[in-house]
Amino acid sequence: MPTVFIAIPLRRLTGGQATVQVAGATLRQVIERLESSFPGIAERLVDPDDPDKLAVGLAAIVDGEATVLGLRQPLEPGSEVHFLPAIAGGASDRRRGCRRI
Amino acid sequence: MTSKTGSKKSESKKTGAERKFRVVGTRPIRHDGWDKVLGRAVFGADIKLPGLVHGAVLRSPYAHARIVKIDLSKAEAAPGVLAVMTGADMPIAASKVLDLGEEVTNAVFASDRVMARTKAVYKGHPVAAVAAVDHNVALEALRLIEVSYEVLPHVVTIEQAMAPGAPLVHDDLVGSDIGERVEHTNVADHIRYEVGDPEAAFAEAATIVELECRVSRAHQGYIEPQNATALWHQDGKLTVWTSTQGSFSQRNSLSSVLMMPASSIKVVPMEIGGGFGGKIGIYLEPLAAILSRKCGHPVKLVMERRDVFDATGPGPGGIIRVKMGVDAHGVITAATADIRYGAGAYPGASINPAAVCVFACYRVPNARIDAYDVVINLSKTAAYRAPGSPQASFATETVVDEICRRIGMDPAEFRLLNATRGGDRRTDGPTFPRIGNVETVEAIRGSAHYRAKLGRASSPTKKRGRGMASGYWQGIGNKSTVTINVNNDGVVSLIEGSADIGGTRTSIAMQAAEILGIAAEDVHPAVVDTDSIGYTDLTAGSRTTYATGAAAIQAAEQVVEEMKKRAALVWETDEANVRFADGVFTNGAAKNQHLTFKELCGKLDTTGGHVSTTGVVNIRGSGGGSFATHLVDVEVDTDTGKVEILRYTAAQDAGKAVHPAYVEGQMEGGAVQGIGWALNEEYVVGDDGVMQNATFLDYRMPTSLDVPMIDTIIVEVPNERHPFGVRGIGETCIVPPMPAISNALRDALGVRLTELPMKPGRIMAALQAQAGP
Amino acid sequence: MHPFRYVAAGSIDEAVAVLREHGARARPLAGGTDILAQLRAGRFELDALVDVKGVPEASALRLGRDGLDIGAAVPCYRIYEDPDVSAAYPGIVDAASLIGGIQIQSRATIGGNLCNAAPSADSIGPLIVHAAAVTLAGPAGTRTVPVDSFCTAPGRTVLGEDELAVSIHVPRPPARFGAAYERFIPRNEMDIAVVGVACAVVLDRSGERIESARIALASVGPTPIVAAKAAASLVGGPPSADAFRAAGEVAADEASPIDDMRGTIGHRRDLVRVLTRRTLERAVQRASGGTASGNTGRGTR
Amino acid sequence: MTQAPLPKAHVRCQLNGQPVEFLADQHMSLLEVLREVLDLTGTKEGCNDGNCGACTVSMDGRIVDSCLVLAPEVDGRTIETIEGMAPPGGLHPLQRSFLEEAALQCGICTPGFLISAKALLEREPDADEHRIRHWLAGNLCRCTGYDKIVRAVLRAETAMAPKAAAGRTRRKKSA
Repeated sequence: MPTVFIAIPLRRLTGGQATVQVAGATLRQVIERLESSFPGIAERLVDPDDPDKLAVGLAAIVDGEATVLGLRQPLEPGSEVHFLPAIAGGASDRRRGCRRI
Repeated sequence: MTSKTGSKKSESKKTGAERKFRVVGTRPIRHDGWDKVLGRAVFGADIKLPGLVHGAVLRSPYAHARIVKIDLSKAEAAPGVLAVMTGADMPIAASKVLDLGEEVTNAVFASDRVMARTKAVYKGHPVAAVAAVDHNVALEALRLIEVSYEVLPHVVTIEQAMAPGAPLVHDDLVGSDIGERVEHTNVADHIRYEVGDPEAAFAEAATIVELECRVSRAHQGYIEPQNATALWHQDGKLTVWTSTQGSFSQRNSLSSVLMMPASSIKVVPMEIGGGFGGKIGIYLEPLAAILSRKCGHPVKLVMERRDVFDATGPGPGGIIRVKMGVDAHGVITAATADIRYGAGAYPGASINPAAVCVFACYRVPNARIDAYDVVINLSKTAAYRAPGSPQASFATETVVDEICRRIGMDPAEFRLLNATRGGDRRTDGPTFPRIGNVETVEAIRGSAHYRAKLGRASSPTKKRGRGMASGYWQGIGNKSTVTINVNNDGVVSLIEGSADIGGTRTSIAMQAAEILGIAAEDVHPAVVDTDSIGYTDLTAGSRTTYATGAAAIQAAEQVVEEMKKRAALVWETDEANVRFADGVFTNGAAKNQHLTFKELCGKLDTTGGHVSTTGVVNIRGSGGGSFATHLVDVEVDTDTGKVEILRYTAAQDAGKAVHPAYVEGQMEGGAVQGIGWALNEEYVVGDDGVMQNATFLDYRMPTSLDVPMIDTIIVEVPNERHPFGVRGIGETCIVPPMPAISNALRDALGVRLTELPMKPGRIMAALQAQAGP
Repeated sequence: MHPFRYVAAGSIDEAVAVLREHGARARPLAGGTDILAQLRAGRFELDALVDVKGVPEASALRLGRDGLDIGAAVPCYRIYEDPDVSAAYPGIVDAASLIGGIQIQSRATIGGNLCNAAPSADSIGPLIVHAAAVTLAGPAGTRTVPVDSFCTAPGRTVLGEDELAVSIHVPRPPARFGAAYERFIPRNEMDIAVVGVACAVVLDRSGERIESARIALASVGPTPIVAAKAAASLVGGPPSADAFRAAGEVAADEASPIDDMRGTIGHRRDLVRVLTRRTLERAVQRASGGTASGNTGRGTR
Repeated sequence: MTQAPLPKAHVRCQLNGQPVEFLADQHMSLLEVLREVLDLTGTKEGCNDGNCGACTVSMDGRIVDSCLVLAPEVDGRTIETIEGMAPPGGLHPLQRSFLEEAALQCGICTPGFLISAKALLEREPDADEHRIRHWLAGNLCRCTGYDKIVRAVLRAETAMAPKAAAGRTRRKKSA
């Protein structure tokens, strides 16, 4: 089962849990299951305007590297998932005034 | 100045299994070189178009002021003036700006930044612009625009901005404090990472060192000012010629700010005179576009140097506190970091990369990182070479040096003991793949420089010291497209969308040549506009040679596959019999049937016509990023505080150096930019919120007389995510110089400089404080 | 930039006529390295610039029995590339080879540096310790003003609106005279003096006593400062390290520096001490026939 | 602003070996004339106040910042710009050595450096590293850190005076 590392701002929603094991073959499935366990978490992770996209300014790091497929990113049973602020590379210009996590 | 011109260049440290390369690793002359040494290369400001007119921008003289009224009538009536614009001409309606909050799009900030609507939030903030028959007429017309301002109290330091009751840069900014919504604040963001229990670990630590460091904001200092030329076509389409690090990201930004479809905009990337992260954002482009729409001519805008300093984005300054504890053996057990960066007038200092990089060089089992993005009344900061990493790493690397002194451990040994390796978890969570951190430290430890004695100072008032520091930048992957068109004469054209700032046309062409088995010179690269190539992300994040190179490899591999089919046709054999190696196609089913790539190209017309392929990549991540370790010897005049860099060696992991001369060039240039930031470069901001030293004269970037030769050691720990093992190397090299020099000054003088720049007056003050009253 | 007339004057009278016509809205143009940058930065605007490089008196560099005459429009390179001038006036050559980089030295003039009257000007201190005087021309004819009373405030001089500087006379130094100028800059080139110190000494016949001395300080006051007390402290005494150190202390007291983007009060006073000592050493070395020249424009190391 | 515009200056000079005649506003700089009037955009603007050297040209054999020269001042003068540096169809040895040593990255400062370096080598064909660094200090480069630029100038010295300089430069230069 993939392991999801819960960023500090979201731990309020997971009762303080820092990691959660969640079944799912894609990022979307994992987020859906997370939502059923921890209501409210999905809206912090998913773009309200486009259900295929991560929230603006957020990156999902899967097995060490950022996904480029958004919620469609396939996961392995042993995958590690981190939701982190987007690294933005040399491209920190495109940031929001307020992040969701 | 005693540079060692005799010093050996680029010792190469190879690690791991290696593919045999024919082109990669050689040093061909760059394809665009002739035009550049002949003065023929066309940079942004060089463009000439039929009917071209010139513009100029009126900017706020105040750091923070409400715009009460703008009277354009005199300017509009002036002879030769063709169009005048203000924030009222910017497409986003004023009411939308009031919607700032969680739903805010960055286009609002981007739009607001390029031209103020109701208030100016930094000195140099555009408030109006003019297009006229020539540049001087436009400049003179600016003087006829009457703006009445209501000057507001400003905040230009992080302390001012975070103080209770501080004036607000934006009344409607909604900040986030670890995910909690905060209103009426200048702190746009506070993020936190935590692993283990740092407090418990500190309680057990044998030695703890804590330092608070201050870093001035520093400008990229590219020699070419920002420029933009735009033509708003009668059919509603827009063409923009500009010096940009990313024509497609530029197109996206323009699309958001001008509220028009991206497909209606063509961005033509001109030769770009330096960027270092500073030419990602839009500044003049929307203004040129709107002026063009108003006057019907193509309009050219070129920034003046003063405005480049005042109104474009330097890297942020900050206050960084790092605390680190080690056990009795010198193993790091805990570390915390408090990182506060001044974002400028809009949110978005590079605090997250700072948090990723601050402890990236070390295994830290118990860590907490807090980082704050603070808005202040100075121009919005931008990316600057490894954005966010140098400031934070300055604190970490000086703390590490103090620990080494405290426990009596050699700094190279300490690093080898504590260095992150593949499989180690970063403090922000994810694990590293194979990386070259240890190898860069070993390269420095094995260098002639490390073994050399420091030598006696050149006079009794001078003292010498040596310092070491490491650094990291993660880099990115993402989207690139490369098209290869095969010509009948055996030369291939390589079409790409990556802005070439430092020779990447060649490093990408070489990767295609490697696959095709032809000379680098037989690949003709061209950087083209957004209508002429598939989407390509910007030249930033150390991604171009890595990711666009991967696209070139993919396109070249497709060429080989297609050419095998053609060879099979020539030899009337099954395609499966055709082999390709070292640039030669051979028929495995027949004796003595072989064709070089060039020979086969001559037969394309009779085997089905031309061959054209496109490589499209969207790469996840950088493959672990690039580590560097630098070693520097300094001599300080204790009478004046002046520092001379005596000797400098930089080691960095390039994965595989495609064109070693340009890898060295990045390392040398990054080191010298870092030396500038370390010793002299800063924004001196007066009580009026205005930068006082906004000229090259007073900004004091290093001249050729201020630095020695920079010795380089290219370490090659292959990147598992790139077919040739290539890593992006453009950015990490600016991270180690500042702490390395602070550490060398500590060695020379016995005092710790914690504030950048470590200018002569600060060094003298530190020496006097050490001597006591 | 506000459009202006460019007038190439062929004589002093022609130049003065243009200045008279426009008053404060005309200025002489020599090397242009300061005034063009200032015009472009909008510091002021003009209706006319009078190029004086074609005025024979302003473009002559003449080394005679009574001293050196430096036309106000003579660019720096002509001074430091002249071996006779270099040998006789090393203190002035020190300054001429420090101003700007090679490109600037092709154009910038000592006369312009003087009339620009920046507190940091590199050439004014050396002129003062060389007891130089500047000849000014105006509608009423010419007058001569000692350089040490020429500057009145930052960017201000005794020049009238319709006057121009024609040339600078530097008297022939007496025997056993030595002078030196050194400045401190954070970089090694292309920088503005944080502090500059010019010294001149005359030794007695024995070479064991300082007969007379002059010290001038740059960048530590609104105008170049003549450190008269520091200079007086040396007279009659030996040219010793102790004496130089003591003079440096006095000079630091005579300085009245401010904090600005280029340096702090404390650092500047420290630098006055150090540079006074160092330039005195060099001046005495030169006065004793030593070869402490060979400035490469690198500032203080 | 209401007075009649000033007449343009009528200027004749030698430019890259050819006589040239042009009209320019009296306040225009030589840099503006080169770039805007004569379409010679190889000379670059970096700061417009004489502090970066990107606009370096040669005037009567001496290097100057063309942003600090007024157009009417060049009447009767001899100007050389980057466009006049190479022989027809070829490269000046400095241009070649800049390519061979990878002495340019973005290339915006390159024309200025080449003009400055050429003036140095014409005066001092065996200038050492320190002298080269001193001479070039009026030209800013932000990409290279100057290392490869200095090496390129040393290399050009060898190319321009192969016999005299070979031994000395081999000692001075990197392997």
